[in-house]
Amino acid sequence: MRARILVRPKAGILDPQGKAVERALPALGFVGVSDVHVGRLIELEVDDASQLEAMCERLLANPLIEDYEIELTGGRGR
Amino acid sequence: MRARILVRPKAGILDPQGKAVERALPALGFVGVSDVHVGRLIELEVDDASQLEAMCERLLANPLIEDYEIELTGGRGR
Amino acid sequence: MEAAGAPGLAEARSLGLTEYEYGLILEKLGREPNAVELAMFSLLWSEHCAYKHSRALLRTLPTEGERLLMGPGENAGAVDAGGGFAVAFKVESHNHPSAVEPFQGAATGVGGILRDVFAVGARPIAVLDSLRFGDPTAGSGEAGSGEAGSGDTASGDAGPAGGGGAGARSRYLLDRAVAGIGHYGNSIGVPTVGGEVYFEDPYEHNCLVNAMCVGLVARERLIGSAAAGPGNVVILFGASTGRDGIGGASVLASAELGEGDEGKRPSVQIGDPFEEKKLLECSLELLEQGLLVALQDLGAAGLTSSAAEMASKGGVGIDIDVARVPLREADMEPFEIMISESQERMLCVAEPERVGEVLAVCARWETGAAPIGEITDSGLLRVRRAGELVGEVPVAALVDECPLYVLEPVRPERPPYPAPRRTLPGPVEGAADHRADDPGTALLALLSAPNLASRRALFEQYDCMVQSRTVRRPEEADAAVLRLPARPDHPRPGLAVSIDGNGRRVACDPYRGTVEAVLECAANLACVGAEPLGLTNCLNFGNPEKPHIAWQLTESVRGLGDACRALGVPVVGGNVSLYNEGAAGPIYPTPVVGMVGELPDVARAAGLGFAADGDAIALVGSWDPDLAGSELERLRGIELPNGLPGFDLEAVRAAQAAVREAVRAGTVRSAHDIAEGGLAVALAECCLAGARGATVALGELTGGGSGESGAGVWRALFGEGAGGFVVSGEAEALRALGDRVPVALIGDVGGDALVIEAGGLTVREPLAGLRDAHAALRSLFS
Amino acid sequence: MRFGVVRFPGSCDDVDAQLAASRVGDAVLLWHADRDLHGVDAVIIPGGFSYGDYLRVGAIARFAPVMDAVADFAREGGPVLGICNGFQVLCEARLLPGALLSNISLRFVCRQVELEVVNAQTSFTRACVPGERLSIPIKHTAGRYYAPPEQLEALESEGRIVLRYAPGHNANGSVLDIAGVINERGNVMGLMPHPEHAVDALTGSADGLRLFESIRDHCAEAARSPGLVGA
Ligand SMILES: Nc1ncnc2c1ncn2[C@@H]1O[C@H](COP(=O)(O)OP(=O)(O)O)[C@@H](O)[C@H]1O
Ligand SMILES: [Mg+2]
Repeated sequence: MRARILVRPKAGILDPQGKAVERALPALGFVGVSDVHVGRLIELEVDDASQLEAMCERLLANPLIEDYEIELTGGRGR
Repeated sequence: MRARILVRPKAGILDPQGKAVERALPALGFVGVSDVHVGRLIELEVDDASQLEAMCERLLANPLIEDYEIELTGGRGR
Repeated sequence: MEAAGAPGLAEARSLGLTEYEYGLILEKLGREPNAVELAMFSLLWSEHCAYKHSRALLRTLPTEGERLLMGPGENAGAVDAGGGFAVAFKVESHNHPSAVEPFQGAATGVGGILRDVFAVGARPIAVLDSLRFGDPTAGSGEAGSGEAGSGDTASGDAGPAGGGGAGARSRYLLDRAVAGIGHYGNSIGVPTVGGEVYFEDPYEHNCLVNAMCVGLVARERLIGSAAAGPGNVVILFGASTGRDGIGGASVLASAELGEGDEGKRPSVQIGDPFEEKKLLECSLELLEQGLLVALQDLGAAGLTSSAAEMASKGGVGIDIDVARVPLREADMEPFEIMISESQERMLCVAEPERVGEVLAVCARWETGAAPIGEITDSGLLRVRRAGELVGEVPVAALVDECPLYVLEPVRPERPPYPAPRRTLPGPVEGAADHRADDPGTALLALLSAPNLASRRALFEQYDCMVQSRTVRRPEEADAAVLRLPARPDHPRPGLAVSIDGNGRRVACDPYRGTVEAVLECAANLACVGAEPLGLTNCLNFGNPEKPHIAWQLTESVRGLGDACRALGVPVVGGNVSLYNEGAAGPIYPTPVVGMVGELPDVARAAGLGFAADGDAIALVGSWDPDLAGSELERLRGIELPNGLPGFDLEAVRAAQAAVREAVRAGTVRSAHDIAEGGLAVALAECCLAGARGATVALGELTGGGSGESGAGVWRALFGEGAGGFVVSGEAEALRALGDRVPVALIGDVGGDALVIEAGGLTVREPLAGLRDAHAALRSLFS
Repeated sequence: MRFGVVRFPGSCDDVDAQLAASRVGDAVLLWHADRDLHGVDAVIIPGGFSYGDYLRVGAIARFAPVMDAVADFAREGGPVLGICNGFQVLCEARLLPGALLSNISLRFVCRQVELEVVNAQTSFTRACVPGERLSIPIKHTAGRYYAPPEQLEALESEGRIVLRYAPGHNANGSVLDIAGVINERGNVMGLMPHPEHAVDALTGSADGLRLFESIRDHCAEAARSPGLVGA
């Protein structure tokens, strides 16, 4: 099964990357952009989707500073 | 409008981060995981969603090495 | 001020204050503190900020010296480096944050010590790190967690996973802490030029991450943090303020991490080296333009501590309006704003007519800045929110009137630590029969032991050369060597820096172990021809309310003071980290000593590696090694001895002076002090660093003890102690050193093996084998 | 002649590059927000972590106002050297082909390495001998050079792979051991190793000086025969 894990900085935790992007965009002429956050996207093929939660807790995310969200995206392949 | 941009390493380009996750998982007792890829997740609030494509092309992704996908996720807030 | 809605004693206690302390606060205020005031007291009266259990001891340290410019009490100490320069330096711990989140904990530890150094106006020119973890080889050989999250922090996916046993956890902490240090230091452009790491079981549940920073500044530009001039403006600049690490100072740094620490976790502080880089350049530019009256970093306890310290030093008051503090999160309470530990912030004081210029410099560096208050002559720290008074405390009460506690030291019957885990077969009792054992096997085991193996896999993750000063890189010499600008009298002057402290030996004997740490640091400097200018230290200990820990601390500080006096080196500052205990008990008592020395010509700084085939090898110093407390005994799982053998401080000092002068004169081509693993390991290290073999005969050195048990041979090969050096050069020149100190010519450089003859035993190990053994840590990082 | 070294917020090896360049000529710093190159004869985009390396190495710096001026300068044939982060910036700015991906080890690596001079006829390597080995340090987390296969072929056949890691010295996994490449016109070069940290035997090696000397010689020649640009 194909799964997608979205890992983002926890609310309230400093997100220097998001801040950097937010500052860069207006200089390129893109206005009206706010609340930018940069996280990680992990996509994988997994036999047993019930393991995903534990995988996130233990390896894929750092629960102290990151939230994660698991999405099952169906069939094989990327 | 809230938008989510998924940036992934282009197929065919070595993704050592994905490989590292793939190697680490079995050591933690997670089996049956394959084809792992690690990319970037960018979430932002944008007034004019038609700008997103250009933002990706110019800043958020590097088309030479990365593919991107834009998802509009609706209302405000993260 | 009205004490409406006073939180009361119960709340005070949950913030870490005792009933007695709360009573004192009532007395000083003449009323109950409100939430803002209580939060400020709880932090400034915490162990971390108030040094409640250590202040009296620290006062016994020698802090005077001809070259001293700034002693303890400022953000960093400073000494005169000659040529119109001052060198500022300090070491600080970030142990508890690193135990919770090693990458960010270590990174923000570096960020914090950098700010302390540029707060006195100095440009940081070097970082060193001192690390302690549990044994990474303990438990199963199974791969650990966190592999995926190495190096690239912008996307580091570290799972702080448990599982895989104690060794895996230690590897994870090591891996992430090293990555965090590198991330911060590399990104900000300050070279990490040295450090040390030890692996011992007592650190398994309480790792230590200490970072030292060295900075350089023109003497007249050194600046203090004393606020002055009522009417002057207080400006906060740097990052905006969020809820980072709220409660950090009291909850994290002043209580033992125990079972329930998950729940106590305050939000982890995230480091942003990019923000700090701008802050650094901005601060130095502000000082260069002469725009500031005082400068202070924000560290533990945030704005409260910084404002109170500045006011206290200047004998003034400060008014702050929290509504003017730029926030990262809306709706923060005044108390949160006052104690937030958001990183990358500084506080400065400027005259009102200079404020515009200050803000302009900040804008140029894209650094946020806001005037948030002013200096008063009230002697009060007053907190307002949009004009409304929300807290008012006498500065003196916050900073100087915290109760100090008297230690009640009791010497334990013996070191209260279990015997180390046995990894090398051999006699368990120190005096047993050694004849059946093979010293070659022991040598390889020592070289590959985590405490002795090459640190290359770690330090290659650090930029050691940015700023173009690094003349001796890690593993090239016993101390890192940095060059300074040329002077009329000296074309190539320089500084040498080193950081040392073997906690296990301090556990055996807190007094002598600490003296040894100071001597080793000075020995490292001597090997590159440098003379110590000043010393900084970080005292990492367990819970000082326990009598045996109080004893360790007392004895250790006594040793520190005695050693500094013997060497004539002032203590310029430092840090204390107490309550370092885990489920399995306290850490080894770990005083970490950092030293900065000067040398007249960096081109003469000796490397540790043998430099030329045919050179003679000499042992310098009145060296009297002992196996008690040695690394060999550790590998053999022998219990810690109750005390270490003594040594003659004067003789050690003389040996260091002789080596230093020989290096300066160019009469030796390599110099290395004998430390962990003894003479055999020191010789192997000289061979490896120089990529040359050596043939050595120990002859008489195996001494009277060479009798039946062969103990004398083992002691000569692997015994440890202070005051011995291995040097190489022309035989005549080495022999001439004997006029001043004991010198024994023991062999010659050459060949592709290390051959040691000792009391009828022969060690013969090809360089390739030594090299493989020494590279053992590499596998932890692959 | 005068070198200009660009300083972005987060540049770290800017002063080092300035010091190194000033061994062979004058060298000034150029501020990122300034669109004026102040008449310099050669531009160096230095190493470091411009804009924290956030989002993607070099991605944000490429949009700094000074980069417009650098692009114009390059278009007119002026020599531009990107070192480490500067190489990454030039790739992001499309002034050089390819991209720099994270090291296979995913770790930062700081190490003295050996380079082979593949092309000693460029404005940046003319003081070298073809096949010569240079000892120059690397220090980076994202130094793995990548370009699509057709691009690589072109680079190779046109002699635009200027520097290679010597066998056993490719610490980041770069394709074809590429350490440094040059643009088609021969006036923009990028490399991951740090020649500015190899200009004095006292601090490790002086081999990197050769690059600075090459640029100086090139500029001197260009000054003698105006109109001559590139390699
Ligand atoms: N072990 C020590 N030896 C000498 N001075 C010390 C020691 N520990 C702390 N100090 C001094 O006490 C002062 C307060 O230290 P600290 O609270 O860590 O400062 P900061 O808040 O600037 O980091 C500093 O000047 C520091 O140098
Ligand atoms: Mg400070």
